[in-house]
Amino acid sequence: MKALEVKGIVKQFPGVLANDSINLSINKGEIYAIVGENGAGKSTLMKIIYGLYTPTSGEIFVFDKKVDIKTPHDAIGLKIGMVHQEFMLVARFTVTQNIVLGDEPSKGIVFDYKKALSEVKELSEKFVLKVDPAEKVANLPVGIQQRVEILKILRRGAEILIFDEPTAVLTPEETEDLFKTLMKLKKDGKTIIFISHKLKEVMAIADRIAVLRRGKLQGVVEKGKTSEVELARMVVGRDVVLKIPKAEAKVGGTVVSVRDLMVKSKRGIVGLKGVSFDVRAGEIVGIAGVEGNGQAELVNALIGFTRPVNGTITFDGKELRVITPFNIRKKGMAYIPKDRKMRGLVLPFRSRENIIMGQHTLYPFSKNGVLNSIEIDKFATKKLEEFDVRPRDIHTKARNLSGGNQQKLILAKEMSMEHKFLLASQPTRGLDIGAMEFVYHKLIEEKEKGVAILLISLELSEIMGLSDRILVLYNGEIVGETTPDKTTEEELGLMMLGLKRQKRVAQ
Amino acid sequence: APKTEEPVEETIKIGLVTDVGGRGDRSFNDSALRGLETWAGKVQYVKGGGYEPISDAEFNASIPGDLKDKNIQPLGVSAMVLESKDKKDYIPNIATLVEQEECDLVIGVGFMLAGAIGESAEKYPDTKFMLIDAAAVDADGKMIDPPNVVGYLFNEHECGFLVGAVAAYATGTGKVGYIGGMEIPPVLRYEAGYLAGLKTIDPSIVVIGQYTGSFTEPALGKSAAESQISQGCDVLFHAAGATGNGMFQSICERGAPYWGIGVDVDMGLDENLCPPRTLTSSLKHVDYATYLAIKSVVEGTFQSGLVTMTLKDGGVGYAPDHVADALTQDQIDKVEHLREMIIDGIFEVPTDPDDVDSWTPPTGF
Amino acid sequence: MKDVLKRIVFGKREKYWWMNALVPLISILLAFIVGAIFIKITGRSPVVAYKLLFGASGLFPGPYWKSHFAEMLLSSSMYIATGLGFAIAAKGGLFNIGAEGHFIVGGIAAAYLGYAKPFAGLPKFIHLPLIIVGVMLAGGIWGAIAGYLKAKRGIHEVITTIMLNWIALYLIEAWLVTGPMKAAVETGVSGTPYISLSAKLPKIFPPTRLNISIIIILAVTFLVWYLFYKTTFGYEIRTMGHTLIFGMEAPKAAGINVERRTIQTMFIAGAVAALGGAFMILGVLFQYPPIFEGGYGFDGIAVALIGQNEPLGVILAGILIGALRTGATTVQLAHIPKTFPSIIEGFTVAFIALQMLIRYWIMKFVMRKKKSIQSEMGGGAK
Amino acid sequence: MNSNIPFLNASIAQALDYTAPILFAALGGVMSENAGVVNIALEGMMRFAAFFGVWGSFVSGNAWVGLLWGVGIGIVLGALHAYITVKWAGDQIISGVAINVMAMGMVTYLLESIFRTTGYSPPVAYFGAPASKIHLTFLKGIPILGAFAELTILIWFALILVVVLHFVLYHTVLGLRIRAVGENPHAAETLGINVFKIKWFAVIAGSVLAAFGGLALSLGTLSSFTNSMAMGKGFIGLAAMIFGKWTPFGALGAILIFACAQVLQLFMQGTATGFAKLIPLGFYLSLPYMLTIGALIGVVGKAVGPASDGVPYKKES
Ligand SMILES: Nc1ncnc2c1ncn2[C@@H]1O[C@H](COP(=O)(O)OP(=O)(O)OP(=O)(O)O)[C@@H](O)[C@H]1O
Ligand SMILES: Nc1ncnc2c1ncn2[C@@H]1O[C@H](COP(=O)(O)OP(=O)(O)OP(=O)(O)O)[C@@H](O)[C@H]1O
Ligand SMILES: [Mg+2]
Ligand SMILES: [Mg+2]
Repeated sequence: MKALEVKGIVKQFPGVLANDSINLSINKGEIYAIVGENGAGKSTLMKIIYGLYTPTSGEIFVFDKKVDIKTPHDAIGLKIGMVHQEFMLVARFTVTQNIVLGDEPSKGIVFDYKKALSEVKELSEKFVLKVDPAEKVANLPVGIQQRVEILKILRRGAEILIFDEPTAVLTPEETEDLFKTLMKLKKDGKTIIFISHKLKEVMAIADRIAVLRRGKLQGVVEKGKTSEVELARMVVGRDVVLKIPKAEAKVGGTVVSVRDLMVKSKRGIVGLKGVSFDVRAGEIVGIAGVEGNGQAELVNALIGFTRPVNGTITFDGKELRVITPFNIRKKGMAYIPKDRKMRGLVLPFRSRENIIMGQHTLYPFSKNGVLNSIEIDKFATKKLEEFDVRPRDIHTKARNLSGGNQQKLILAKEMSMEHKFLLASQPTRGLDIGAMEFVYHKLIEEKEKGVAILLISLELSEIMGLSDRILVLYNGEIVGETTPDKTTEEELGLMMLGLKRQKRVAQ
Repeated sequence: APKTEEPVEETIKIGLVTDVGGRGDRSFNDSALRGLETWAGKVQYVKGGGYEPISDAEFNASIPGDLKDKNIQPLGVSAMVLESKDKKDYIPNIATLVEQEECDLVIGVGFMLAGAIGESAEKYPDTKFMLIDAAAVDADGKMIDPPNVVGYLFNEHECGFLVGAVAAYATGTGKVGYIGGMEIPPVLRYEAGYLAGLKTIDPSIVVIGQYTGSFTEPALGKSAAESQISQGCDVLFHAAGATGNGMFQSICERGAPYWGIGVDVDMGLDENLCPPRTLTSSLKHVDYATYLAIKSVVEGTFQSGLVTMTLKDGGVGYAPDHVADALTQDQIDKVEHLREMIIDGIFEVPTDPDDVDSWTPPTGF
Repeated sequence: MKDVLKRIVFGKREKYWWMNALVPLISILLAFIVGAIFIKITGRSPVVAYKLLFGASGLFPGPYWKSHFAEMLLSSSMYIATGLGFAIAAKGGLFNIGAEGHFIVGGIAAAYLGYAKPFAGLPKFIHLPLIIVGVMLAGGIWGAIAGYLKAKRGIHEVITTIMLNWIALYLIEAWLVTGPMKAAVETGVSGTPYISLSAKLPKIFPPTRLNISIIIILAVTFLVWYLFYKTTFGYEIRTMGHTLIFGMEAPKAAGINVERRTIQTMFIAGAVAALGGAFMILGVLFQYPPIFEGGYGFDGIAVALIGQNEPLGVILAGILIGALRTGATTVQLAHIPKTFPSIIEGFTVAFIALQMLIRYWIMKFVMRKKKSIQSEMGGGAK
Repeated sequence: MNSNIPFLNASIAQALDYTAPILFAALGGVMSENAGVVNIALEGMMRFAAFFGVWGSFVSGNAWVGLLWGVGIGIVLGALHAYITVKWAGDQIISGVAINVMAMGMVTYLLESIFRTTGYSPPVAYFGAPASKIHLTFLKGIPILGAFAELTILIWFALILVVVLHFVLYHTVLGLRIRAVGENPHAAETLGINVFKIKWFAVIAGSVLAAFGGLALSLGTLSSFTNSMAMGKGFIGLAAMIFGKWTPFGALGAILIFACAQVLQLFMQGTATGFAKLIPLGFYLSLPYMLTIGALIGVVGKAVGPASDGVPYKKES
């Protein structure tokens, strides 16, 4: 039986043909992956299926019946559920409130919160997705937030589950948990549509894989009859070297030196408990660790969002007493934030305006406080080309870029800014494989130019492949320091979970 | 302009510019409008616009008791009233009345128009102007006396004094209230007179006085009145325009033994306020002054300069309302005696509340 | 030439750039139509009303045109000032309800500097600029208080600007004007003393009282436009404008000093709105009267919104509202209440708010094909 | 000190009197903004309702009919605001300003057309008349509680509404959905909640509450409409709502601070002697406003509203 079929789906945005006559046919009980480069139209197609977008033309069949999905309400009625690329959660609500929202247990008009709590507890046990039903969502790590999302749709009896880049924000462990869940759901007979840029994951979990390129369906392959390399070629249209180029570090002087840094988290507890390390010119220092172990606090202290409780940060040999984003950037720091919407871009701004943010006060973009639009346009045109931001139009508003292209715009902005130190927090989040390769090259290039790089990533392969030294952050402390050739992903994984400690190498 | 009215050849046309308070304030502006529309024009304003004539009975009823002997008769003029939305509107409004409507006399209601009338008078020497509550000033703020402007001032402190005396006799608790709008000259004169009147009768009377900061918010007036009553005041006087309506509401809700004292017009006649508990009103006959000015134009006896309306000429006074119910005949006689003393110039009432402390009242009351 | 104009006026690259101009025009037109219906329903003649209103608005030639025109521009300069006060803050993501307060603070500062001794003796070419600077400083500081409380204490600017309006009102009218700044009793003037000759704005269109206020405000508007779109400072304010209300931190992360810019934005907003009050004192009233309720600050919000918070738009909207208000008192000749123009103003703003609908209509008209409208509009109706 | 009890009680009663209209407005804001729609038209809605209430009462001679008229205009204005901001995703501030400006013009226009005055309507039947008040005689004379012995029904209604609204927002299904829509309408929508319906409801309900604020002014405390009646009260309600962090009880607390300061101000002014007499009037009058800012600086701190408050919700296309 076909769980879902789409026929001739076309979606036209102003100036962009996001979906161009797409036909897909998905069997009941299979895990169906969709891959494709950034801006290929994956999210758009999913939003059409879920009733968030109206297609310009095309038909949808669910369980062999032609359907007209106008709103998510219709989709839910057809037992379609979706876990969105950006989570659809009410941050101030509890887990329970989020899960039962829209279908609440009640006594008359009164919301029966007790019953809801127990329902959620039951549900979470049934599907082996552990959550604390009474916790506020805002306080949860993304992995758990995703569980909430999944529980939400399962509670509504979804048979077709759509996951839009579910692993982009997950740690490897969380990804593994998710896969266990997906396999279990598959066993229960549910149909799963899975979007990812990580071809290894796709190969691990999918039954069939559809490839989208520039809005068109490139082809559908069975997992058994393809390989990562071939998939990669289908996605980007050329061969991709999946291996990260290795370059020897020509280490220079210390650029950033952190001593005994103690930082409070947003919730007021000490999230970073006295951390010391150096980053030297021409090296990449990787920070490995499960999210929520102090990365956010470290970043916030380094860019001056949070004032440390204790400890010092020395930049270029000078101790900085008060750090503000302004003065630290002036000293030569670039920062790739992990949350592009909150910290990376001004969404209603056009690409040309976004790309100079942070260096707008510098020549040639401005002189004596007066902006030079000709220079800005020239620069933006060049950078969009270099970083392959699509569409290439410098007047596109950031809001209308696909997730991956927004990320590329941020990279273009930050990496073209003059800097001695690059703080990169998950720089490849949401990037397609071609773009990822490009970013790796860029980082190596920077390092060779003598930039000191601090790389924070959940992606162990990224950390292992790029770093010259690796620091493991656990529970607000550095529990180990190592180099990629002296360790394995498994060992790192143990350290990240606090199960193994290692003496720091003297510097 | 639309030719909805009859030709204006023979009739004398009077223009009036209100201050921002506007029509319907139950006091100052309405008083001026009564002088123009009701008395001089013998018409009433109809909703939706325009005028309709009124009957003789209505005309007679509109004349308060203390003016019955002033021989107020319709003057057959036509009226044109422009309200102002903003202080900037005064001069253009006057210009419209002079240039477009060709009014013979233009009346500015309120001291706010002193500058506008002053400037316009110089610009339109052939038109006559009347200004209420102020002397005309020029663009440099200097008082001027152009030959085509008459200004009417009122001795509010004199009538304030008499209602103060009445209040002092009427209070049973020895505490009285005063509610002011804003600390502007006429209001301060009322306050000074009131305090002096109280002091004259009984220096030990406690006055709880409050300014609400507004002439247009009855809710604040009510709130001030409630506050004063709960502190033991039983006679309340206000000089706060429409804000004082709230005071009367408070009085009305409580009934006896509380008394309210009205301001500017005889509020004891205003069905919309609280006739049964209006002790008296300190009268300031803007209506009569307006009427007099119009009459002088109609009769060709217009004289420029400043006219001060006093107790002596009936321009200010106090209304009988319920005075006879609250005061003994002896007390009424004493108030009347004080009135005559002021008219005769035997003593002077202070015009500034700050001077009352050092002012020596006449004795024997 | 057309391209340059397009670029300046509409921001180039909009496919339907003319929409941005058409929508306000249609809004105004619709407002006049609805206003006419309202007048008709309440038993009056719309023809007479509009004849009087426009006849005295100063927009069209006719008898007394000169003085109406002058009065219109006098009003407009004040509306533009307060409108800009709102628009500047809005550009920075701040919701400034404080223009009313800035207006009166500007007024009292102008009055004081206009009459007080050390200044009053100065020659005009020193005295007047000095007053303007002083006024902008006073208004700016009053605005910056709200900016400071927002930036450093996180207190919502809506609360502070509302409260500061009242505080300004009472401190000025129930203290300064009736106390330390009261004119001497002998002069017979209530309110503050009159300003000296050297403080009066020079007239430019005799015999009317039109003065250079309109020129000043046009120059200021140009500077504001330049600031917004041509300078790094304006750029930073605009980054804030798109992020501040949503709690986004991109400008801050990019090294923009959001706190300082917030204070500065409110300073500028206050300074410009205060000019309106100064125009009133220096060009119309020549003193600060005991009661000075104008409502210019609140109307400024409407002006800014009709002008879509863009400098050029604010000028045009300011002229429109100025014209409506100038014609307003004259409609009373036909016994139509003077507040009638406010009704039109209200409807205009309402239709501006309904611009999605108007755009939809226009697109429907232009394309005559419903299917593609939604994708062209990129959202909205479904 | 027994003699002070009547004064104390009267002062509290007065503060409550002062509280009611602003409280209604603030609750209207709480209702609407929890669903993500900013309503700065509270002021204009109060003004409209204050007038229509008086009109209805004038025509019928019955305050309850006036109440109905006021509620009616509240519904109409709420529907207008919702039509603009919810149906057509119009800017909520612009729509609110439009209603405020219209209230300035239209109400005065109607006032003149109906009552032949531009400033003040004649008195009409109202809820504050001694006979119409709710008499709880047994409370009389008891300190503090005595203040509740003679309140108008509208004050009681306002106070009860605080509890009701709290219950609705935090303990009912509808409330959960309203808050979800205000926090993250996209999330709500993906769960099949009809975001538009909820917003329509919340905006209209909020407008009706604001209308009650106007009614409390014209038919509660006073018995007539005056042109400057709502002047600023709606905006103070807006400020109180933010001060109270968008919650019913928070708003009540904020307004009580303000109302008590107002009563205190009048009292201090009236009884000022010695040094206090030298303090200029302006300082007394601005005291409540300064205290509000002071309270925010000192105690309350940063207020964060519903996450999507003010953001027009557009269905993607
Ligand atoms: N609301 C919109 N308006 C205009 N263009 C849009 C809109 N949403 C998406 N697009 C464009 O449609 C195209 C497809 O976007 P979509 O988000 O589906 O890509 P995607 O395959 O999910 O990419 P990514 O891997 O980066 O998430 C992109 O070119 C994007 O710029
Ligand atoms: N006993 C209960 N019965 C029904 N619902 C409840 C109950 N307790 C809590 N809730 C639900 O939990 C939610 C939040 O609870 P509550 O109102 O106590 O505020 P809270 O989450 O503690 O937030 P805060 O303390 O930050 O204001 C509400 O939406 C309410 O519906
Ligand atoms: Mg996507
Ligand atoms: Mg993506």
